[in-house]
Amino acid sequence: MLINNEFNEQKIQSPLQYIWHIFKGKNIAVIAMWAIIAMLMISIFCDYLMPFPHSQQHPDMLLLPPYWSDGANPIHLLGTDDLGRDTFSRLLKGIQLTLMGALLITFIVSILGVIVGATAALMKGFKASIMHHLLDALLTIPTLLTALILIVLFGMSYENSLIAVSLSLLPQFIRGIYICIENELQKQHIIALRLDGATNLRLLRYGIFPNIIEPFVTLVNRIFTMAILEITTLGFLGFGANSEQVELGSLITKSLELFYLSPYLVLFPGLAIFLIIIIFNIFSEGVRHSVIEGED
Amino acid sequence: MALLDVRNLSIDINTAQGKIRVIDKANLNIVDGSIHSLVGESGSGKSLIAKAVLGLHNENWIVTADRMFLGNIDLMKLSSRERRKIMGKEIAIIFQNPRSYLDPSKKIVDQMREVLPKKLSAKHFLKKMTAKSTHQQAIKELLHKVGVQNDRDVGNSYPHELSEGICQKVMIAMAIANNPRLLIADEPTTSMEAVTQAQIFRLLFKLNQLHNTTILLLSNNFGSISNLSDYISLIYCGQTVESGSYKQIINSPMHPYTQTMIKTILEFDENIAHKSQLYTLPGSIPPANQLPIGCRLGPRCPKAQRTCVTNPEAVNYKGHIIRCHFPTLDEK
Amino acid sequence: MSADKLTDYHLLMRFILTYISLIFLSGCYQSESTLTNSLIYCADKAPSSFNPQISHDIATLDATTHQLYNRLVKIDPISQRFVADIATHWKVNENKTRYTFFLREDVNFHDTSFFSPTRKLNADDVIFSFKRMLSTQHPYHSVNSDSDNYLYNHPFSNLVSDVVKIDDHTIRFLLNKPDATLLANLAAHYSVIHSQQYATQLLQAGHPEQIDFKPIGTGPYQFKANSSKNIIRYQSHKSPWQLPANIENLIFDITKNSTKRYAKLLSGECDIITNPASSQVKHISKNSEVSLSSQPTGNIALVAFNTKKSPFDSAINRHALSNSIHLDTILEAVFFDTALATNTLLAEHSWAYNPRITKISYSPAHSLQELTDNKFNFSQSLRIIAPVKSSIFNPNFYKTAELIQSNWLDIGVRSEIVLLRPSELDIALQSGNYDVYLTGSSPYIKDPDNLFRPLLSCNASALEGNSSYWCDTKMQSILDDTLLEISFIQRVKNYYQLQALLQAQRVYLPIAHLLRFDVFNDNITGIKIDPLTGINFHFTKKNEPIDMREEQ
Amino acid sequence: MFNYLLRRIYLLCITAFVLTLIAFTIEHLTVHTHFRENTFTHYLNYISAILQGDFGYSIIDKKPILATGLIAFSSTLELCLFAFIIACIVGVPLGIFAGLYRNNGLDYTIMSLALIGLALPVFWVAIIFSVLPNAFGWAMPIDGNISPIYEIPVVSGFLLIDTLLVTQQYQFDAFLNHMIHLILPSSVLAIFLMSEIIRLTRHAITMVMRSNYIKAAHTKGLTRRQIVFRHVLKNALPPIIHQLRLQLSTIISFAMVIEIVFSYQGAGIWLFDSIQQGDYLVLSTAILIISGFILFSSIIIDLLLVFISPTKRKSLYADQ
Repeated sequence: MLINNEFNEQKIQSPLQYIWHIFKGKNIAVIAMWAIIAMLMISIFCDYLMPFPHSQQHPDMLLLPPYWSDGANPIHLLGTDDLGRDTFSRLLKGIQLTLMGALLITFIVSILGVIVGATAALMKGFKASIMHHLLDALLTIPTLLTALILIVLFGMSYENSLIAVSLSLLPQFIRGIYICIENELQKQHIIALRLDGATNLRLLRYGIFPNIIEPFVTLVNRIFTMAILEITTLGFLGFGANSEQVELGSLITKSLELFYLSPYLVLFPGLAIFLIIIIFNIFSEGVRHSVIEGED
Repeated sequence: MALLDVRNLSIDINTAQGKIRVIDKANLNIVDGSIHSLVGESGSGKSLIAKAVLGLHNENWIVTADRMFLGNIDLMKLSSRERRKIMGKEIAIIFQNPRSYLDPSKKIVDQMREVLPKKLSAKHFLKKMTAKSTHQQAIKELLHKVGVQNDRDVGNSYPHELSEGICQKVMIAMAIANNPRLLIADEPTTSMEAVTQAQIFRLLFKLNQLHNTTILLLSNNFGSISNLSDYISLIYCGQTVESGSYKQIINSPMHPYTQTMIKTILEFDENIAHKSQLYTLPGSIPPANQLPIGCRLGPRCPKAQRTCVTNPEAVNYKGHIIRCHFPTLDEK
Repeated sequence: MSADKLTDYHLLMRFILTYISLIFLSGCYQSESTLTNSLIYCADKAPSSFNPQISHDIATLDATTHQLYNRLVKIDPISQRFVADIATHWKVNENKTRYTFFLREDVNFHDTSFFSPTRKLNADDVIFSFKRMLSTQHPYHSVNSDSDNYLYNHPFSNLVSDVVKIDDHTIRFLLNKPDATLLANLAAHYSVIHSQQYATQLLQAGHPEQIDFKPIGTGPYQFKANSSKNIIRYQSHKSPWQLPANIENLIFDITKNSTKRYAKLLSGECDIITNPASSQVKHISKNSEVSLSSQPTGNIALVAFNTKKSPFDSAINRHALSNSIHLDTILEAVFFDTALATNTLLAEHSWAYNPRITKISYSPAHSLQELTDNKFNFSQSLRIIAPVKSSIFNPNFYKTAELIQSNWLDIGVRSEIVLLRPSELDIALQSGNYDVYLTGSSPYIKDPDNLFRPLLSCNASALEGNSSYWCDTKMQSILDDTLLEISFIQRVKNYYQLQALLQAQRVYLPIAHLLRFDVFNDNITGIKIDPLTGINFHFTKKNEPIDMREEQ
Repeated sequence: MFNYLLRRIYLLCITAFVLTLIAFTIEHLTVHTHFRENTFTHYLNYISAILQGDFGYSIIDKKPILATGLIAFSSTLELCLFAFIIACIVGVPLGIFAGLYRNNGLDYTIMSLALIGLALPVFWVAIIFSVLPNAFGWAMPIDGNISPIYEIPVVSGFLLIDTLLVTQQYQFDAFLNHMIHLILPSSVLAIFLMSEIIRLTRHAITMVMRSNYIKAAHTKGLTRRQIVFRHVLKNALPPIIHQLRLQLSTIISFAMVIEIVFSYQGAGIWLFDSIQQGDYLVLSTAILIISGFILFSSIIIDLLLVFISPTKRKSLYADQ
């Protein structure tokens, strides 16, 4: 009735813009986002960034400590290992292998998971119960055990360990998606859509997916964290990368013997894994909270 | 004598867009032993007032009032510890959908034992055992008082096994356990069917008559509570527009908002044309961050004038308080 | 609201206090009694069996030679001369073909849960033990050992023609031809005395193979149990004929990971550890609470060139490629300077060591020149094979191969490293499709013949040690004559000549002579370590840990 | 109640059947690849062999796999139990404090600790913890479940019980020694468990605090601590237990990794060694044992939940 111009016209933002607007407010999450982008850049261009090729040996400079402690050689920023190879470049190579592997796994698992999860949730009758029981059985087997078994079947190599980890994480993701969609289906607006004669696809596209962004983000984050942990654990146990590839987990096993001589060789890869995981967690927490705030 | 005397109570909530004065100079005067109903549309801030009186508000509310007395106790100056004692003893409150206000993981009888007056709910173990029977007896008596006959199986069952009506009765039983001087009922019957509504109102009425507990009834349905209450006050967007005795309000409504409220009561004996428009105020309730200045009914008020922009003063016509620049004074 | 917050902080403080006190309480738990009379020895490998006659790996020697068994004679560690053990004294005829030994009467066997002896040790037991190795008709000859095992019957088969029992406590050895090495062989780890009564008991029970896995002997400790494959328990001999051992129960805890072994030593879970990681030896020597004992062993790490295939069939190529390997880096990076650099196969402390040997000098430019002169085909890629697991010869074969590969790459010679599991390794060695093979050799008696014969003799196969497929008539003749040579000086001269020849041909490139390291806490005394026959816990004493003593 | 149990057991059988199917395919692919007769009959006698408890013999030490497997798995359970107790003692109070004082200093510190705890790679923390005591000079054992000095005959497989049965020989030394051996590995596992429990408790507590019956409790004049202990905890417990049940398989896989680092004789080491030595028959037995346990414990936890929270019971009756 009375449009008083004192109050500024509220621009109706699209939900994504609105979430982005809230996300910008959280500075920790933004820092985490920039850290992720930096890490992606590092792992993509790591071959050019590395001061030395990761397997090049410097026989004269063995077991140098990192630059901040005495007796260090500034060229080798984080010192060298027992064969004179530069720790910093091996770390970069390790980050590249682990991070890229984990991102690949998360991508594959989320694509497959969504497809299978959605079909499972929308299926009715006998097919659904078979899928349900198979999922239940797969979920009781610990993910590490499944990965070990698949490694034993395929043989021990880095690529096989990636496949093994992704297959072991798939059931977890499918169950997560299944539960999210199941909860959504009970909601009235889905029934309304169904009454309009929406096909399954349309139902998914408009009804379900926009509303399950928040659980989806949590799931992807959990799967990414477990992927990183499992790749590095398999590498650590010696089932993943063979002696050539310098994956973060196997890097720790290789330098375990030198722990008393130079503990840094074991500490740095561990810290790198920890950093990758915590940055991704903070970023996804930020996204999750902004999505929740966006909704209510 | 006024049991609860609240003058010029105003509550500011600082939200992201700055401070909003939700309750603007509300005043409430409840006579001891009467049923006072506070009527307002949902979202008009009546449960905020109840919370402010009980002191249940959280940190980011700023409560200022000239006078807020319960009998001779000044509620503003109480420390949280005394106020908590008051809440247990002097004032009790019952809510809208009662089942969610009962602890789902405990039996009814355990929850009621919590509420029994201190000397009965004994502390250390030995006394507790002997006191068990007296508790049983007290609870049985309370349940009978609120009209729940099969107290044994209601006591041993869980909240989710009871219907809304019985849950409300149990809430009332718990409220009157310490026979408080004031019982606040925050829309007790909205989520129930008509039959249980009538039961609950009859129960409240009986309580008022027999035990002389003053009842503050908050409701948005003018029709159902009007014939029950002795005093009525109306509230719109946080401002108390009119309050007075039942006869004064029903017979000579002065504030336009009260008039519309009375018009909304449907007497079926009137011969309303088929499919005619029911009478409502034009426009809708303004959102919290765009409240009009001065009299908040301003934009929707049929008799709005320029002077309505300033805040009208409360005028008292022999107990009939009205806050409007142009009250319809019928000289009858 | 604020009053409640205070009370809750008190609650939080109280929780934290209880946890901290809980953790401190757990610090002091070491109880006195079970500590001092049990000794934990952390070995790096499980013994393949409990009979030094059939398995010669160092783990078996540690677990059995001095602990479980006795031999006829033994070497006195100080004077290096043969001293009495079960045989009190012995007589030799003039042309050294008949040795007669007189045995003690009071030696009794172990009395364990699975066997209790009824008689003391007599000549039958000695005959039984040696006949098992000598005659093929002996019921226990082929038990637990594949008959064509070269090491199994070599020491005695062409040395001793027969062992004869004179009476209950005297026996006589009849030799085919006069040989000076009999006493050395009798003092070796593999001439131990088993109980014949136990053997017959097992034969009747139908489980002859148990003799090598539930051993019965006469040593200071007796075998108690082998519960899991990682823990072996010994008990002190119930009726010892020698000085009784002062440790009640001796426990072998097999911990494969070397870092874990050292960590267990520091945390007190092991009293003695063997074979620490070479990278940690420097750090251990600096640690004041533990003492490090290092013994020169005859073991040598070497690189074998496959002389059957080009390019290593020509001696010039072998010289050039050997000189282009920078041995000092290998010493530093792989052995962390815990092994003795060497130019010869024989160790310095051996009596047949030829000091006038040309040193290997690192000269990559010169060797590149030699290779181009010899028209070396640079396009080929040399195939370096090595065992995947570390062994007593080399703590990390892969690292050594990597260093050699990068050294050769500097002079333009390309090579690829192939790590093989033991089964694949045997196939590769037999088929011979490799150019370089990283290996080592570990002689088990002091005699130089024991080192040279497996490496150089024509009739030694690649599996038995001759991984260079080397067969040279001159060297073969020297080897065989010196074995029969009686005069000591002539044998020394022959071995000098052999070493000179070997240095000229450069069949093997010796990397380093290895030391045997053992680390033990300061409260352990009386450990004797003989590099050839293993560790001896007979006289070991364990007094209270030092910090306890300071408190009293 | 009874047919709820019946329905759960029916579900259990189907899942167990699918598990044996998975275990059989793995065994078929790895070990008995050369079987000629068709797989169905092979599967039948595989099932009959399992039902008689004959899981085959390990090629390393010729002992029946089932026996070694169960003993190994029992010490893993011990580790998980001990870690769970530590995690609860530390995690639950912290979670409650974080839940009660939302969005202020205490809450942020606790939540960041939980976030760090979740992000730490378990095997790396195990390595650090195995070297830590030596750095600080404590004589804390870091290897195996008990010092080899004590000879413990295996009775129940659970060392905590077996060590108490040999008290006449070793008094309580063996038991104490085993407890001390348990401290380090279980505190590493407890870090992960604690952060998980803190996160879940905080979430549950905030949900309960927002509910109406807590407002009603305030109006009844109960003090904050009375409200927390009487109402909040009892209602917050079921969702926490339900979430933990879903995490059970992750907890067990982390426990196995920790065992390998501390060479604590549990299912982890047993599996790791047998795979290293190529004894793949162990794999299918390991699946049956571990997943069987997880399946069984999820049923038990379900029943526990039904007893604790009456609302679950309502959903139970409504199902009929």
